[in-house]
Amino acid sequence: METITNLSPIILALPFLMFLFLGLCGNKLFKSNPNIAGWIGTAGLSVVAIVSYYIAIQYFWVEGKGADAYQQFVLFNHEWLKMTDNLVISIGFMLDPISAMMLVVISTVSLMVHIYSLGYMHGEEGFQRYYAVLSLFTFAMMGLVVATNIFQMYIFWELVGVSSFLLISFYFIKPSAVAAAKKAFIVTRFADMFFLIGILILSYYTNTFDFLKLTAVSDGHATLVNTKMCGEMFMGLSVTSIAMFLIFLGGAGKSAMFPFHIWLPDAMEGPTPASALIHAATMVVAGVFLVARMFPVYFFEAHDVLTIIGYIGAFTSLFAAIIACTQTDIKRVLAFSTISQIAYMFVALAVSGYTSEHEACLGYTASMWHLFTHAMFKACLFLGAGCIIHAVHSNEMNAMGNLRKFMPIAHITFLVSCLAIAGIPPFSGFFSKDEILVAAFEHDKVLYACQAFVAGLTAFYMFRLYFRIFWYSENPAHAHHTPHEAPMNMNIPLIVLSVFTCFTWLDKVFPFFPEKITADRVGYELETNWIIAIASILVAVVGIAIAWVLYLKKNDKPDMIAGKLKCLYISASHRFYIDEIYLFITRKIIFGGICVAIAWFDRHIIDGFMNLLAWISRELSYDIRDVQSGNLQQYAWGFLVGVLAIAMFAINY
Amino acid sequence: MAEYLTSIDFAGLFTADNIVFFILSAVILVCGFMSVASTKLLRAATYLFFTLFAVAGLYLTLSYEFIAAVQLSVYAGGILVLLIFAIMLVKNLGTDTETISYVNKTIAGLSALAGTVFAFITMSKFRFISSEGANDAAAKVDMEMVGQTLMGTDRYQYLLAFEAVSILLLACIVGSIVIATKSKED
Amino acid sequence: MIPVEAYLVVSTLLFFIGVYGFLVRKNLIGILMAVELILNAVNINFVVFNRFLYPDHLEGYIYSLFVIVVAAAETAIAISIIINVYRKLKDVRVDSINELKN
Amino acid sequence: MNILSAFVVVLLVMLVAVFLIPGEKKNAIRWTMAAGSMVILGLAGYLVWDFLAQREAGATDKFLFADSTVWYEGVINISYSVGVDGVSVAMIMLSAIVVITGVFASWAVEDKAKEYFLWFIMLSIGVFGFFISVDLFTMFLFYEVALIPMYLLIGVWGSGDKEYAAMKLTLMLMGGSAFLMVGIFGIYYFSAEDSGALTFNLEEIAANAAMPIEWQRRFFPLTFVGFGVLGAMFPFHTWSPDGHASAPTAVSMLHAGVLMKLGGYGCFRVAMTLMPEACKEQAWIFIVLTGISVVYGAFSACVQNDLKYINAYSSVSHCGLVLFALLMMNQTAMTGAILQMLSHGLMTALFFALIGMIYGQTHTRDIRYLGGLMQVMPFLCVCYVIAGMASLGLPGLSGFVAEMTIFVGSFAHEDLFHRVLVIGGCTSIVITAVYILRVVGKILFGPLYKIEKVGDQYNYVSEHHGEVHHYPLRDAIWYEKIATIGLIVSIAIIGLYPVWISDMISESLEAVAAMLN
Amino acid sequence: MDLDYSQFLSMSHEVSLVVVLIVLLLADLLIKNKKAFQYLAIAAFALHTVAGFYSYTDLAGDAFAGMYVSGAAQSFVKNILNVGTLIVFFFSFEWNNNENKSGVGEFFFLTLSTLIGMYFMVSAGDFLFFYIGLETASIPMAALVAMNKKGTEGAEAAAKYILTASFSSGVMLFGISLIYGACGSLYFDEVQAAFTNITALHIFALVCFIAGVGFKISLVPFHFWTADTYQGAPTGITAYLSVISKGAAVFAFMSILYKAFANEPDVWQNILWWLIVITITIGNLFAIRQKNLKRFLAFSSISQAGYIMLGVYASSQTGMSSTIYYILIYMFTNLAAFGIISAIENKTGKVGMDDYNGLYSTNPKLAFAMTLAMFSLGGIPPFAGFFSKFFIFAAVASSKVYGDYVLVFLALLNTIISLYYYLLVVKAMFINKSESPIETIKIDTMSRVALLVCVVAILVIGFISSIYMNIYNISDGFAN
Repeated sequence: METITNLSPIILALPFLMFLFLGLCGNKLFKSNPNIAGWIGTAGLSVVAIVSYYIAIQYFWVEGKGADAYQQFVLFNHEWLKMTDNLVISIGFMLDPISAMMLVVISTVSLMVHIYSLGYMHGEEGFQRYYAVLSLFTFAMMGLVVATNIFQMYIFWELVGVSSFLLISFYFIKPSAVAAAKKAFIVTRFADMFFLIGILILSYYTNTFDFLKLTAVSDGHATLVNTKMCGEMFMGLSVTSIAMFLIFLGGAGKSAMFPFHIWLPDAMEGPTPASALIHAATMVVAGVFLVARMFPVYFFEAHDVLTIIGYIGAFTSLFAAIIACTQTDIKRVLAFSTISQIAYMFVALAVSGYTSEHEACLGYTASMWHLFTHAMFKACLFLGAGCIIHAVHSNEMNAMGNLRKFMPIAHITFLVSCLAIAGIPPFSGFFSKDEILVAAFEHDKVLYACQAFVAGLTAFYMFRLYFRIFWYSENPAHAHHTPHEAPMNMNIPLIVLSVFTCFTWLDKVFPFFPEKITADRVGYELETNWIIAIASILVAVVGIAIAWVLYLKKNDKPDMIAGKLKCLYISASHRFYIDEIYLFITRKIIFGGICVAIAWFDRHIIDGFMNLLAWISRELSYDIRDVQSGNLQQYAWGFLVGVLAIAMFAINY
Repeated sequence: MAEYLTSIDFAGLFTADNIVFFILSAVILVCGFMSVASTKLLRAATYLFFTLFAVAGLYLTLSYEFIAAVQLSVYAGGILVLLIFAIMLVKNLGTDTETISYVNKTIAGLSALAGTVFAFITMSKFRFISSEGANDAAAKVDMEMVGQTLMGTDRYQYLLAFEAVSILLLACIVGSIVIATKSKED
Repeated sequence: MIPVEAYLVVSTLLFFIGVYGFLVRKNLIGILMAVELILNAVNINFVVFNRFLYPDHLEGYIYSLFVIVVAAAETAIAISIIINVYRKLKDVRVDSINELKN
Repeated sequence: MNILSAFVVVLLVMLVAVFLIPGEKKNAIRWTMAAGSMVILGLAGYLVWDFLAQREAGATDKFLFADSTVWYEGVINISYSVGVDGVSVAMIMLSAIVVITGVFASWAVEDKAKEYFLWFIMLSIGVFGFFISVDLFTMFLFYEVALIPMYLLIGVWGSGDKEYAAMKLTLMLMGGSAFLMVGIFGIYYFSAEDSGALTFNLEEIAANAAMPIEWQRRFFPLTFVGFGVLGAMFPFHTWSPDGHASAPTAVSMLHAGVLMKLGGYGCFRVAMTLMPEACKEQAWIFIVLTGISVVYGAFSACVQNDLKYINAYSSVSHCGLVLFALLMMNQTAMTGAILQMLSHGLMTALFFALIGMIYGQTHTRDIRYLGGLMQVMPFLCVCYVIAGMASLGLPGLSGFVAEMTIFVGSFAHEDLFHRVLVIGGCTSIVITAVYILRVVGKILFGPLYKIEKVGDQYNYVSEHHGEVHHYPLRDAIWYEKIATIGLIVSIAIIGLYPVWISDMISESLEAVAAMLN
Repeated sequence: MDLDYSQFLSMSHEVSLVVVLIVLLLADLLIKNKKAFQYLAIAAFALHTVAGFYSYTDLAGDAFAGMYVSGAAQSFVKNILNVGTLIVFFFSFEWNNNENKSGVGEFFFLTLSTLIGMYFMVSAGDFLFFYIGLETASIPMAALVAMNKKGTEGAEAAAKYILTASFSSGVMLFGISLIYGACGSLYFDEVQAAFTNITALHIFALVCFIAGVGFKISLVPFHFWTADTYQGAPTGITAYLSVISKGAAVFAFMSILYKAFANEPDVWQNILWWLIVITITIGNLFAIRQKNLKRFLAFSSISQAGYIMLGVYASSQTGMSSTIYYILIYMFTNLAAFGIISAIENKTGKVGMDDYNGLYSTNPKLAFAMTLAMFSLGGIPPFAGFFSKFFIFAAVASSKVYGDYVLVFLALLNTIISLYYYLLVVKAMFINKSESPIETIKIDTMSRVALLVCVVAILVIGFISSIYMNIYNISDGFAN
């Protein structure tokens, strides 16, 4: 215990110091050889990864297990800002099953991305900056998951946002990258505002930020009940629900749930490894993590919100999956796939129960499980996509085809990951997704139907992607320069991640999640529901089969189908015009309407009034100039009238 | 004043004192008005002379002979002569007729009228109480008393003012000279 | 006996006749003459108040003497200034001294 | 000598010294300024340290380092009284930082440098004097001393429509002080019960609490608006965009960084503390007004094209938040307000410094005509991004600390209406992000615009009345670096480790907050 | 007849000044060298000024059975007037040497006569003496105004001045006569006792009287002569008119209101309330667009007169002391401004505001001094003008009456306008560019010394609290 307590600061401090070091002197020190910066970063992260693994292992197998449930440890908690005696923002380190798991996810993916970037980003201008920001991101993400209080989470929440911004705008000369970065930041910030308001409401009624206090459960309900929050209504709604919904909105923003999803596809403007890390594996699941972290509150005090989350998730997953079927930019397909998969996780949480008796909290487990597996295979997919893009210098499917011959490692790892995401056993995705479906089935048949359909769609579009990249037709462009296999430092991460994807079903690994990661932190044993499992496998296979038919070889069937479903196809390929609606609202209404109007009002009415005062004085001055006419007798007349008027006034006063 | 008008004994109006007063007042007012209204300046000066004379007469009826004398000598003998000199000095001034626009006259007239009415109203609200000794022969001021008042340093004696005004007069002489002598340089 | 008010009527009328004159006269000497009327009206006031209301002391009496003296001094200066104006402008009409304004 | 008076004395010595140095010896003047402001900074640092040490040691007086000398007595009781609590210490520290960075930011002033620095010192005297005073009269005196040099600083050394801006700024601020002065008279003449001796001493007035409520109702709004004008409270803020846009770099820095804080500080120290009952009654009016400021300023900033206008409107928004939080009248919100003053002071000074440095090279501040500067002047641009991040409330920089304290504190208000307003205020964090990123995206990022590269040299090409100018561009030079780094470090220190300063401020506000509640 | 001539001794200021007058009268006849005469005159007057300070405390008191009042306050005011006049003499030195060679003797004689007239006003204990003082202060002034030989302006200004002055003194006399009729006396102390149970006549009389004095102080609407006369008069005389004459009139007015009309302060406070507001506003509005600096300062001085009247309005010991203090500071400030204008006018003949464009680049010291003067007039700290404004407002506010705060507020709002036009001058000197700025000029030593004195005074008076505290102690306050 003491060891992990002592080690834990490293996880936060090292990446931060790395960020400062690389950020402040990276450019100067490593001007001639930027790679050193990359190596330093990677080395630092390896240390972090080792420590994270050590802590996670120690926690899960040595220290964490309490009498019946896993304990929540606060390893350290430094007062950072004291608002009132109770409302204190601390920077601390909370160790519990989900944060320990997240440590593993983050450090793994991050380390892989660090290694991968050594190759991928080689020779880019701003290499040092890139590594600095990666470190910053790792720091922020770590801080987020180990937060001991909701405000700490918010702090790191913002920091991941900014590192996402910095990474998306890495190619800041490209206007599209800048626009995407702005969009990502502003949209998530907009959601963060709700998060903040949620925090404010929550803290106002509970008078604490502390997760331990907020999420404490006793006697079958959250202890929040004991605060004045209980029963407080605002406009007919319970304030708890409002607060928790607002907090969810924050999570929805980061996790790109509808309608905040618009930033994520554009965020692919950033370097691909960064997308893998931030926009596929880690940051985007922060919303899921947030809901999981606050799960007891949602479950006991705001169950209505949980239902809403479920439907939003289901809708988003369907919505994103449909769009993914029509996109031709491979990173965008992956992005929509990410949205869809994260939505899965939300659905899983929404259909979960709290206790581990009778597998009631299966959804929770599945959600975290899917988070874990998704992080691995999605990172793998992204990194693979990176290799491909590296090879063909394009994101467009049309520039690809038949690449399996040139890039076998990328091909294999990509295929493994695709199978995983499609839900084909024995790859990791199958298990996690299957448990989600089981949970949904037991909870809400509509959700189940929807999610099962999405599973099919997922299989379809992932294999559409796979076939378009690796099979399909020979691409004439390849004649000019032959795509080649990526260097080793890029391939190793692919392999490592696909290994993670392959082996999570092993005997030892399989019971890990139900045993250790549950809502009430009490483990249980999972029994596979074979009917649903087979059903989902079938759905997946059908999806793959359709993709096989349509995309294995170049043919005109896809176009034909697209022609038949013209309306749907066009609107889906335009992402259902959500971006346009946003653009209209922001450009036309907020900028063109409100901002311009206010600015005009300010210049002409408010300032105009001040100028009017000045103008009146000046005009008055000119208007009365003739009073001083120069005529002696008029002076006397003024004198006389003055005397009479004043006397009259004074007498009548 | 209203009370006063109702209480007039019209029969007793025509005493010698009253008739003299009326005549003097009429001269003062009519000539005064003519002096501001006549179009020729020399005539105006003549009317002014009558007015000043009548004022002196008024002082005499009040048995303040000394003031009457001073009025005659300083005003009629000094100031008016100065004015007439000035009129003569300025080319054509004595013979020019000046025309004043009716607008000016109306505005000025109305203002002055308003002032008069206003002054009458304010005065009418005040009760002037004539002193017991007002009718006495004691009201007659002899020269010795005037001299003592002017030369004394006590209360109601005005040596200081007398001395002060000498400075004023001296300054005015110098001032007049400084303005007058300037012509040599021009 | 003639009441004070009667004298006051005369003096007030004379005063405002003077004021009227000041306001309408077109040349400076005429204006100066109007001022004399004003001062005379004031003098009548002083004398009458002294004579009828407060005969114990000669305050009003002396005051009117001083007013006459000061008026003389004032007139002297005023006339020399008017002559000065005439010298400069060859004119003593009010309208001619209208350079300084606004 | 009292350490507080030392601030003014050092500045006076600087004034005399610069006055005596002949105008041609510009470097001598600059180094005198630098040395002097270093001394000031040192003093300020020592003050903070000693203040904390004394508080640690258990000093419980409201004002530490207090000292008082009778100045006028009898007909009017004026003392030169100084003293500081946590709030003033924070403000003094802020002023010291902004002053020294301002000196470095003014290093390049060539035209009438001597006069420039003389007025600059004058301004600083006003600022420091204001913050150390606990006597209302001297406070007001210093307040006006700080205002008037602005006229010449903007009018002579400014740019653009400087004469109009200078006049407008001066007149509006003086208009504010007209309101204020009436309030001050009211405070003075009601500072003691009928038998007691009238006083200008803030502490004594507060202790006497002799002003009847019906008079408080009259004087509170006057005083609050009086200071509020300087605090850029809607609708009295319009001097700020024009004034800042025309002011020379360091003057904008000082003005937005420190001078505008005089407004908030005064509102708190004078209006609210001395007339608490009326404050409680009327706070809602001003809360609405400042709430409008917050959102309104942010929205206005979104569509401005001049960098300085953007920042000026952003200041309206941020300073609105200061008053907004103060009026919430609880300890946390008020702490947040003071933190916000500190934070806004630093970051807006940084902004103006950077804008000035960019403008000095490109000769335009119009974001429509700028682009891709990151490639040309990376140092300045990175600093700009940091400033922007601070402004939009990125954790780890000071803005976050301040805004969050404000939001949490304000939201603790027991009245629902106020809480709803706070939620309205929260929207500003999004709008802020919008306009900050708009600028960052437009001028720093993106491809080069109107900039040509000749060899290693970048030139800004501008066409003006048919004439084409080529302005050479460069990155920051040493004095610019000192200025910006100094500010960034301060911002980061507060942002990374806020608890000490927040505690220091919070402690001083405890009594006031208790009184106001 | 009991003549107690020893009473003259208590009039130390006046006697000393009369001696100076006689000496100068004789010297003018004997000394043909005008420069030497000027030195003599200035020296003699300086001696008188210094002597004035030594007679500060002793020999004070009433004389001539209440007609002449001399307390510490009167004495102090006379000293202020002396100092101001001395400064005016210093500033006029150059002008006397060049343009006014023929009239040097008369210049000094007439100025000092008016000064003695002001002494009388200040020390008057009776309406007659006050009237004589007033006329002594104003009639020879007309001759002084006419001494401007450039063009026709001097003549015109003098004519307007003397005629309006006689009109206003006519109105004032009418008022005094009615006061006499209503109260039965002209001694202030007796009027004080009798001026109760007021009627319309009392008020009418009072208004006429206020109008007459308001003319001297140039309160709106009795101010019309001011601008024309200031513009036409020689600059030195303008300064004298705007500062010394006005200061004396204000003090005299105040002492009369505080004494003779002390029993009914509400009546004249109501009148003054409006007069002040109108005066300040109109003065400001006219000043905004003036281009001739002398005319500009004329209107500025009208609005300043409004501010001074605030102290009178306050009707208390504080009011009195703040008024005197204001006069003191206003004197130094305005004289500094006029000194610079006169110096530049003497050298270049330029008085337009546009001529001052770019003055700072050619004559930094003059521009600096002018800036100080403008800031001080505008009431900007830490210059003296701030303190005087602050104290005078404080005096009004001390009543704790709502209407008084409104008055203060209105006056303060007006300071914004006034600040605007004062800043216009500063702007002209510092900011405006000029093709042909006034060349670098070297002003004469006398003016320089005087200017230095003024500048130092502007800078330090406010900080020396004992000045104001002393003034407070010698102000004998209201109704005694």
